[in-house]
Amino acid sequence: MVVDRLSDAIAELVHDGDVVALEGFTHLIPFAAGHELIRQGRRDLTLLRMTPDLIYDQLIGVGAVRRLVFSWGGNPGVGSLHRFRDAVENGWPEPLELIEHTHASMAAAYVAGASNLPFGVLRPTPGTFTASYSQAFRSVLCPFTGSELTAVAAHRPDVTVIHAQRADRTGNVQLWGIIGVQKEAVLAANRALVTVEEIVDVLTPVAGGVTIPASAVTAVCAVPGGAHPSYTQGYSRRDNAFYREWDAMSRDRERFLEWIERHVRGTATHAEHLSSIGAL
Amino acid sequence: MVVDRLSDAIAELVHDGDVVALEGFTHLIPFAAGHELIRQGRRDLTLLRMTPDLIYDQLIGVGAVRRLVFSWGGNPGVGSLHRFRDAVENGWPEPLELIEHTHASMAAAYVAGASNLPFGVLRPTPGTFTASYSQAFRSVLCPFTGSELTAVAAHRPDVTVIHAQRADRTGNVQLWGIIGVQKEAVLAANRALVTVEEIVDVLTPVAGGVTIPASAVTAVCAVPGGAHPSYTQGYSRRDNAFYREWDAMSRDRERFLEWIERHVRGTATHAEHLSSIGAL
Amino acid sequence: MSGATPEEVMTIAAARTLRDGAYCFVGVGLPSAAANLARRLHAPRLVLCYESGTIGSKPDVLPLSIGDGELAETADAVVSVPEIFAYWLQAGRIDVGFLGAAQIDRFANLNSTVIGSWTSPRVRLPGAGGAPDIAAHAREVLIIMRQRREAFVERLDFRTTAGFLEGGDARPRSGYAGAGPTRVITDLGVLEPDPVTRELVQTALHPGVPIEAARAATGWPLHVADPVETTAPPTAIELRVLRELQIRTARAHAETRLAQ
Amino acid sequence: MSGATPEEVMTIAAARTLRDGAYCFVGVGLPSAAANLARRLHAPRLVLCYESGTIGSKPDVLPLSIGDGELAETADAVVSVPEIFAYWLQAGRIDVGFLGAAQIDRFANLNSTVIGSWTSPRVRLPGAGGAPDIAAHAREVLIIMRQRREAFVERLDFRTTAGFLEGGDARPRSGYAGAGPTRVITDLGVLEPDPVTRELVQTALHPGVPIEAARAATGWPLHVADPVETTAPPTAIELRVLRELQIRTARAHAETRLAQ
Repeated sequence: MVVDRLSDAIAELVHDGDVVALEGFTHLIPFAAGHELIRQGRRDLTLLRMTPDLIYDQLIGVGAVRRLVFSWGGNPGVGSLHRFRDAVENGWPEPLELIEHTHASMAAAYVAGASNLPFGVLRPTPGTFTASYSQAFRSVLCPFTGSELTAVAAHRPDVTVIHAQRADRTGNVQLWGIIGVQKEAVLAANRALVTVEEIVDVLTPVAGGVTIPASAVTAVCAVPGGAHPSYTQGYSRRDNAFYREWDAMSRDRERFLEWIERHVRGTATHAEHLSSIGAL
Repeated sequence: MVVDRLSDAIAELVHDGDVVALEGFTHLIPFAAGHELIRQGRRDLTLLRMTPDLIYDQLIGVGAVRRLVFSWGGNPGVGSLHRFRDAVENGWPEPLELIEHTHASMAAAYVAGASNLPFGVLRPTPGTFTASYSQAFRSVLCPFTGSELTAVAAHRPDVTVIHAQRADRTGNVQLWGIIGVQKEAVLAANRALVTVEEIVDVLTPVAGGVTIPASAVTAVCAVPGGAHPSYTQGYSRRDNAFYREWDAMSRDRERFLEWIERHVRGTATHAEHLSSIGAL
Repeated sequence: MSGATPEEVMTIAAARTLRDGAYCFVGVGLPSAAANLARRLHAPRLVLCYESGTIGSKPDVLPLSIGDGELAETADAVVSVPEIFAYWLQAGRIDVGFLGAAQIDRFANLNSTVIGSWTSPRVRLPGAGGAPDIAAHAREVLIIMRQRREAFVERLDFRTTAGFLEGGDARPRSGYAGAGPTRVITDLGVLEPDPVTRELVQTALHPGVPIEAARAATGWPLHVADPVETTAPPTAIELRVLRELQIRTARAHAETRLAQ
Repeated sequence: MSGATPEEVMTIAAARTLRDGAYCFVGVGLPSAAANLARRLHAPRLVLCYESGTIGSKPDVLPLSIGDGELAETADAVVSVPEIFAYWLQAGRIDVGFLGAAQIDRFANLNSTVIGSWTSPRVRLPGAGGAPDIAAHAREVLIIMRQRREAFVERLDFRTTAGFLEGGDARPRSGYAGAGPTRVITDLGVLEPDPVTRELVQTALHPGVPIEAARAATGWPLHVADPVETTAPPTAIELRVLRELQIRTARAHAETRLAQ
């Protein structure tokens, strides 16, 4: 279903206390939707993501997140996520509970969720943290060979949010380029919100394209530039400067909060946000 | 690696007694490679396939097959596979051992094999043959929820053979249209042979296309029309008439053997075969 | 409607049961004909999913097989076979699974594997295909079969696919998520499961079919609803659209060439 | 070669270890720089695989992240993240896994999770990423890290990723398929595991680096090969190609815009 306003879609689909996956792998990160979560003051969220980056740093920094389920949290090519570190190291603004995965186990957990299975199976990595961390990893025996494998509990988010290139008016979604784990994250979720660069009459086939049929998508919303400072292949380039500047901006709590007040809470829409940070 | 002659590739890669998957889902069925197995007199094969059709009927009818692992064996839209039935019902020319799957369990078994896991997991179908058929299906408990799932042993064929649209000179393979389970069947195998319509300098991207990188492919061989009477999207149409005529041709043992003698054993190459049946 | 064959009546009755917008997992043959007919009548937005991985296929003619090229070319999405079974069917995203079979019992369990014993079969059938998984995971299951004594049997030779198992609450107790068969459409009429016992009851007969014909074509003592309904006869439009579809199909698949 | 920085020497030494035609699973940063350098020197057919699902990427500049668009646009194939990990890495199709880390111990086990304790960390690091899986399943593992006392530690604060575990045959006994780390390339030289004990031994030093510097930069009593080799100095071509790559990279990523 096509929804006109992102704020309506977030209000309808994401509730305090939900388990939410805003997925994206450098490409197609749903920043606009994350900002709207901040504007609407969502709290107590459990966030899932393979590669939490700046938008998760922002959500953590405003205290919206109770628990993070993840495999790698950093500012790619730049360094640390300072709000994430401040929450984990100093409990500011609130303690952050962590569930650690590896990339392979996160992917397998989404695949299991998308397949309506309670667990996924991996070859084990004995002698590492995965071997004694029963919250995320448990042992399972192959009933044919007797060999020991690692099971990972399925991810079943209440809501998955992704950004994609485009959708048609019935809600079929099309993405291409680096596709990451987004399809699995959408199919694993109870509800799915997709922001897109544009809504078109007909989705012409694209090489490397993935179509997510409308029935798997609860709401589609046109948010041009909705991945900024991440990028949307065929529509926008990655704003590498923003990622670098975030490092300085996010080191200091006050400066971070001022940035959020001015550029997120102080803007009503993503277009206003982009304009306020000079990205339009 | 590009190999000039299909006969060389088959001689090198497929041995008596091997477990062989010639996969294809109506589309892209590797008939030429199957015929070459008959010409070279391979015996004692274990054949895997979700949807065994005419080429498996032929291989069974010449006595090349000891065991068939499958989920649906028929002449699509026409009726029975008479050679398959004759082998199962009357043991002619030899008894045929069957391992029965469902489509979902065959697919999961290939995925497990491609993932280097000893088993795949499915939601159970209690009260059906799958519940008491431990050769293919066993029970496994979710270590998180305690719920009972069905495990299926991974397929790890010695050789997988598929037909695809094209390859480049380094052996990267590209297919599109209905892609079936071919990528998984290739990745699950120890060796893989791919016949293609043509070998090109550069594989230009195609919407809906799947690329199988060269390292997963042992040998690539150009065999134009190598899927006939199946089809190759973008290159040839399905020869529906052949499928219908096969019904009559294969009912009678003598007539079947004459057809094999004349059109398969009596031809040295696939091009000769196509010409002999009037398909060129 | 005059002159409709029993097969046409069956196909039209089956088509009518499909609601617009539903995701329908269809096998080739009778289910595919009925689903494609529905798409041309009251259910233009019916989403046809085939085992070959096509979602939202809109073929102009009936496919000969589940892997016909037109199914891919007209689809909203084409996915791999592992994906259609894991991410779509098993995930519970299919509203209606549409099946045929060689044998059915009173609890709508199905056999498509073998006539006679599995170890020494009288007739070897094609096998399970996707039927056990479709019947398990689709929200509901429609079955379309010709009603014959050798097909509607007291006891299946092989239980390929679960209907209501031993009846009553056996199916939900076994952990099946989908509701199971809601309707069996035959060339004589319609059978539906009793809400409590889950035994199939003949709830409708096609126009002109006497109840004795249905009883004679059923291998167990058939329960009949009282009153038993009469299927609305095919309308002129239904019949015309079905026949046009079949003529187009025959023409498209007719290219003939001697292979011998 | 004159004027090569230790970092340049390290990157060039790492690049040299990659054989042409290998499938190399690379993380961003030092591994990616070395692998892309190798591709421009002796290994034009090196197949670079990134965690984002790109196979055979041929970027013109170094990616800032594993998901840069150029990695997809220049790839032989782009697959989903579940697929790159299950069908490629776990399936044993990767020849060389190329890793960095914050801490390494004498058996080449790695920590990229936390400095201090996990429950009350002094420095929270990014976490495992794909490292445990890469180290488990790649046929061999190369590690590239700056050699410092706080990084080459007596005892890891957290064992994110397995090298040779407790040494000796502990790794194969645990069922790992891949051979494990074969080489640790640092800014001071190269360490390799002893064939029996699997403890890392300093087998080479870069030109001009005294063995005392390596000992001082290592938090355990360092074994040194006798004789210890000296890395061949960077050639003029190696250095020129690396610097051109870095200049091109800096220029490509330089578009700057004030966000505040």
